Amino acid sequence: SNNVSSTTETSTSEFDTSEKSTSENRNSEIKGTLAEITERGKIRIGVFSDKYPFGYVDENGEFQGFDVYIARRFAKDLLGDESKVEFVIVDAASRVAFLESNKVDIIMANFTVTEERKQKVDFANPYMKVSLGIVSPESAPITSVEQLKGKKAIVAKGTTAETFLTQNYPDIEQLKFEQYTEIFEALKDGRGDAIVNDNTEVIAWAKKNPGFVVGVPSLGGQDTIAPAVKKGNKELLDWINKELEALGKENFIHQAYDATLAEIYGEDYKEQLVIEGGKLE
Amino acid sequence: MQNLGISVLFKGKNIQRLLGGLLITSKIAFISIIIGSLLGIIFGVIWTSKSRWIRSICRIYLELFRIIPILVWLFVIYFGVTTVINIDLSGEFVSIVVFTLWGAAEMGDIVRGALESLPKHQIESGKAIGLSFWGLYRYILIPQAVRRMLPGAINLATRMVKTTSLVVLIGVIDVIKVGQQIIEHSRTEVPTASFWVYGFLFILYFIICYPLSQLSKNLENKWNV
Amino acid sequence: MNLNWQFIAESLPLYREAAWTTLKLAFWGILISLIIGFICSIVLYFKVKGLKVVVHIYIELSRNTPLLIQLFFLYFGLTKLGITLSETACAIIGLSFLGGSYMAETFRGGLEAVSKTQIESGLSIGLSKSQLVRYVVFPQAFSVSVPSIGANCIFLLKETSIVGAIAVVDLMNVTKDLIGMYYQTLESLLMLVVVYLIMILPLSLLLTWLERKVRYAEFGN
Amino acid sequence: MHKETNEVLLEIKGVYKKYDDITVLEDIHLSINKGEVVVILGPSGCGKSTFLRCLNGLEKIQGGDIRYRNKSLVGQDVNWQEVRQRIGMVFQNYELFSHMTVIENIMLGPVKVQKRDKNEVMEQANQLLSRVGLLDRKDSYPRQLSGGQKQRIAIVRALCMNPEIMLFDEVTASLDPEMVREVLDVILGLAKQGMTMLIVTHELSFARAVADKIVFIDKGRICEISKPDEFFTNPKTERAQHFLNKFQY
Amino acid sequence: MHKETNEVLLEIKGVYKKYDDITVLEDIHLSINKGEVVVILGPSGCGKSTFLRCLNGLEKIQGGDIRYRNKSLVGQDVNWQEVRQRIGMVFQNYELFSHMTVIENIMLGPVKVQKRDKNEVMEQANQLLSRVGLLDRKDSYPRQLSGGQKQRIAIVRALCMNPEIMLFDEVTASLDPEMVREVLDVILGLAKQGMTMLIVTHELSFARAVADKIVFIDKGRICEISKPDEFFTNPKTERAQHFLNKFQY
Ligand SMILES: Nc1ncnc2c1ncn2[C@@H]1O[C@H](COP(=O)(O)OP(=O)(O)OP(=O)(O)O)[C@@H](O)[C@H]1O
Ligand SMILES: Nc1ncnc2c1ncn2[C@@H]1O[C@H](COP(=O)(O)OP(=O)(O)OP(=O)(O)O)[C@@H](O)[C@H]1O
Ligand SMILES: [Mg+2]
Ligand SMILES: [Mg+2]
Repeated sequence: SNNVSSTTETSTSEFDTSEKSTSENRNSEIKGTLAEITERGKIRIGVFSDKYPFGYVDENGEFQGFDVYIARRFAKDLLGDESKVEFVIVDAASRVAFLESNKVDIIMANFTVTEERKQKVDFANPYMKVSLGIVSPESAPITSVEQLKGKKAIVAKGTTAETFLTQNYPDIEQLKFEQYTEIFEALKDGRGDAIVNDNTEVIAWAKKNPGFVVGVPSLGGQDTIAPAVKKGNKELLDWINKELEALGKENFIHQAYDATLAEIYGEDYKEQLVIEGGKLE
Repeated sequence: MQNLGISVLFKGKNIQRLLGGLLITSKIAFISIIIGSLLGIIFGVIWTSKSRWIRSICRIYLELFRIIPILVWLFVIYFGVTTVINIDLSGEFVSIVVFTLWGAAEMGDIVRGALESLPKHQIESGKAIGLSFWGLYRYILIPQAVRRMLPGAINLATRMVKTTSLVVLIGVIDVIKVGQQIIEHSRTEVPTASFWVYGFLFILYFIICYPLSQLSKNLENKWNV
Repeated sequence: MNLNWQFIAESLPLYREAAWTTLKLAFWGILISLIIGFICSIVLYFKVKGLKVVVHIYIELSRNTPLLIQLFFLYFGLTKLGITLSETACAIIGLSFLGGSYMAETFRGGLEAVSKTQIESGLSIGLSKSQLVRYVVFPQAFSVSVPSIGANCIFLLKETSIVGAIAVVDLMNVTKDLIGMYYQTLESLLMLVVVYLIMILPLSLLLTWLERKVRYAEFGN
Repeated sequence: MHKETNEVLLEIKGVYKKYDDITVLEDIHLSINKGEVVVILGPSGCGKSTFLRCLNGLEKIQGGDIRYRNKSLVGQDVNWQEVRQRIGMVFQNYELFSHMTVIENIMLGPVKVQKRDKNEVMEQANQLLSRVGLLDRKDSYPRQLSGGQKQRIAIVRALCMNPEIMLFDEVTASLDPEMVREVLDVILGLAKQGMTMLIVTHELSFARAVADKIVFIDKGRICEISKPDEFFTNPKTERAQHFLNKFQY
Repeated sequence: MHKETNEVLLEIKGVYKKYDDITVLEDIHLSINKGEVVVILGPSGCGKSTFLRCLNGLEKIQGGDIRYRNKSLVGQDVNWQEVRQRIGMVFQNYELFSHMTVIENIMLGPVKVQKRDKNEVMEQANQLLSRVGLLDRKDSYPRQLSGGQKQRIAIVRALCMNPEIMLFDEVTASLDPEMVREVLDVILGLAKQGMTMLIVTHELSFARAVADKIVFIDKGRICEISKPDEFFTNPKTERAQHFLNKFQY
């Protein structure tokens, strides 16, 4: 077991972004800077590849979705061409590691801002709001989160819903799946009593699936989703914030909504979701 | 509805994408199997050393890969080691490295077992015709060991092929991930996509692994007796 | 080392529970695998007509496809046919389905390793077929297969890490979860490795011991 | 050798044995009296082992009849398990059960097959073991014994079933010369006590010493049945002559 | 046997061999002339095999000296690879390389070790093979051969390196009696051609026929070195007498 711990020991500084390790690693620190990105001619952005409609790959193998749409614009404004972005697929569990190890410059993978995460990465200003919703079968509707106590809630791993329930309702049993398809499948199969997920998602799904109702359309506080950069990469962070501000002037995030989400969620949710200019009203 | 389901496979470049994912899966698996086997042979030979020290070190190396999940190795090497020594390696490369090291460890064990099971007098009669240490291994021991270790080696190979699905964690898109992307993308339109995609994947894996296990059976029969 | 000890202490109960789940799955998975493997190897060894083909198909399917997909079919697929099994049940069945074929091959190898002369000498002292199998063939086959049975057990124990895909909270699942929620990557991975170590090391030692114990059949006579 | 009687124990009448198309035994006639020691000689591959195996039901015959105490051993309804308790057999390769100790090996048959009392069997086993000089190896595993020791145990195992006839198939063929002596001495001892035996061996001087009757087989046929002295000094057939020459330099 | 000369090829002077604490060979003195055939006899475990293995460098010795053509074979700087090309050895277990055909087995040493021309070696191999009557089995694999055939090939393999001395360690011990003859005939042939040989065997009549000199070893010591006729009719030591008795019934 000596060997085991020593292997992981070597990588301590990488997983643990204390000030000490960042100052030690000046060399690698440079990597995410604007100058470095410009020199490279490509910006690397971490996105999901299977979270339709936020970050996914379409049938032609192209990255698409809300996050991707905005990311492309970042590339265009920074490097002059929206093709100058390299998308790196990330996983809920590896989002921070990708940033910390300089494998990507920005993470835009539906990354909800939380206190824990703030200690690991620097979030820019948000571009989207989320709140949670609960969908359940009409025959046994769940109309408040308290009703779920002693029952099974279906969630998707790495989502805000999971964190929310774990922290606020530890006595609700969770059934956690990797993929969205699976949570819906599981609810249909009666594997749990309700799905807790982003409300946009559950509302859109309930619309298409008769027999299910959104008993709780909005749950808990409102969370925001924002781009994240490696801790200490202030230069890039400032650039993103300025960029978001500039984009706000042309209502770009609304455009992004129209282009990617409207089809699924409809017009109704636009204002509930979009944050323009990086500022909550 | 079912017709609609299977159509998912043929939409856009989906088939190509799946096959592309399969190519990556196979590439990682086969490169690692080949290099891992070669390293494994060297490792196995070293392992047959009489020195207690060398034997213990070899054992520890194997146990490291037996006990620590491959996922952890991928994580540690991709995110940890490459940043410590400050080189940027692609996820695919790291996957190949980890799978190769794993393959070498397990293969080394198989080779050791095969070498140790060889009758002692094969070594002696090799020596008796004046073969050098290396000649002995090259002409006599390794060729014979290879025959004995084949079933185990192919078993390992199919396990490696099947384990490649872990590499998505470090950003490599293997065939299962492509499948999941397709399923998720079509989830609103084609809720049965998962059945068809996973069914297709099931067949793809079978097509890769089955010939391997048949090959091992045939060679086993051929070299037996 | 800069470990977040508080985090480790807080997630310890989660790991304890997950380790228990993993062990439970592995235990049942291995046990049922042994039974399936045993039955299949007998069918193959005695070349039972009809069943032989079934067993062959089962073995090839199970060995040559990933457990992940097998689990999806069990979990989501069977439900469509009206059979709903719990997560744990699916996980155990999946593991047994996979493990059964590995064990079958192992046992078959052991049975085939029992030499013809041993069988003939059993016959020549008047043993009946069933006595022969019980007193001579099985004990020898078992002792020959023990090392590979051991390897299979460790393989199955580690293979439980896949069952997170159908929402079973095993060790790997908890680890990925914690990383995804709190990003205490180092701590989580470390705990994962330590728990696996605690589980596999004794198992490995136990198997080495067992191997030595049943080595009586080594070198034939 | 000594107590030969006129009671016929085993009678072989025109036995044929084929493997697929190849005839391995052809029209074999032989009768063995109680107490008689018959040694079978013949070149390699002539069918000696096959002949013994037929007598013990390990091979089916394709023609002729084998009668043990005037009951036929041919056909579907032969209870071979019972016959094998009466006709013991020891093979060339020390075929002790490798996962059992010496005493377990010996007791398996009497206790499990013959359902005899454990203590009684144990006593007999001890007696037999001490007769072959191996009482102290009772709890050893086969792998801890030399080849000669293993063969002596195999003989004890067969004897402990109280058989009426013993078949020995080249029991010394894979032994070192000194161990050969150990084993043959045991068989000589059995002969002195009047055990009926059929022995296949290549030890000509032993054959000469132990046999009441020598049967020479070549190419699946019995060529010659003679008294030992006659056979070795003055073989009737040319084939036997040729065979004996091979052992002279 | 025939062409014995006075040229000493191999000289063994006071050799000691120990395994850990157990002394297996003690103060062995022996010299072998070119063309001489020496047969080593002795009970099982007396150290015969060990002795041959020491001559071939398969075992290290703990004392004394072995000189081949007056060059010492003791110490760190002996090039055993070279020595082994001059001193061929054949073992009890047919140790052909099981993954190679007969001809590949034979050619491996000459071509890979001695770097000789393939065609030339092939020619010699064919010649040797036809001498032992196995030219037609050239492309067979060992598993397709009988024990006797395998041993003859093993002898050819050793001969094809053109050794000056051949060591034979119970090469017929695991063979059927008829195959014994095949193999011993080949060795007899070599003796007639004047090959220098050291032979361990249990075939006493063969030993008597082939040997120029019999060396009797017991408990790791040489007890007696005699001419064969002398040894068999009138052994000097009691131990040898006892040993010879074991082969009489
Ligand atoms: N299972 C088998 N199938 C086909 N042929 C066989 C089989 N067993 C033996 N034979 C053939 O039958 C013949 C007689 O074999 P058997 O073993 O009885 O000879 P043997 O006299 O005992 O020879 P040895 O002295 O070598 O033991 C041989 O030609 C052999 O090749
Ligand atoms: N590797 C070894 N380690 C320890 N003792 C050994 C080893 N090899 C042989 N011996 C012992 O050395 C002694 C001589 O063995 P050796 O094989 O030379 O006898 P042998 O005369 O060839 O007997 P046999 O006729 O049975 O072949 C034996 O007592 C044996 O137990
Ligand atoms: Mg035979
Ligand atoms: Mg020896």
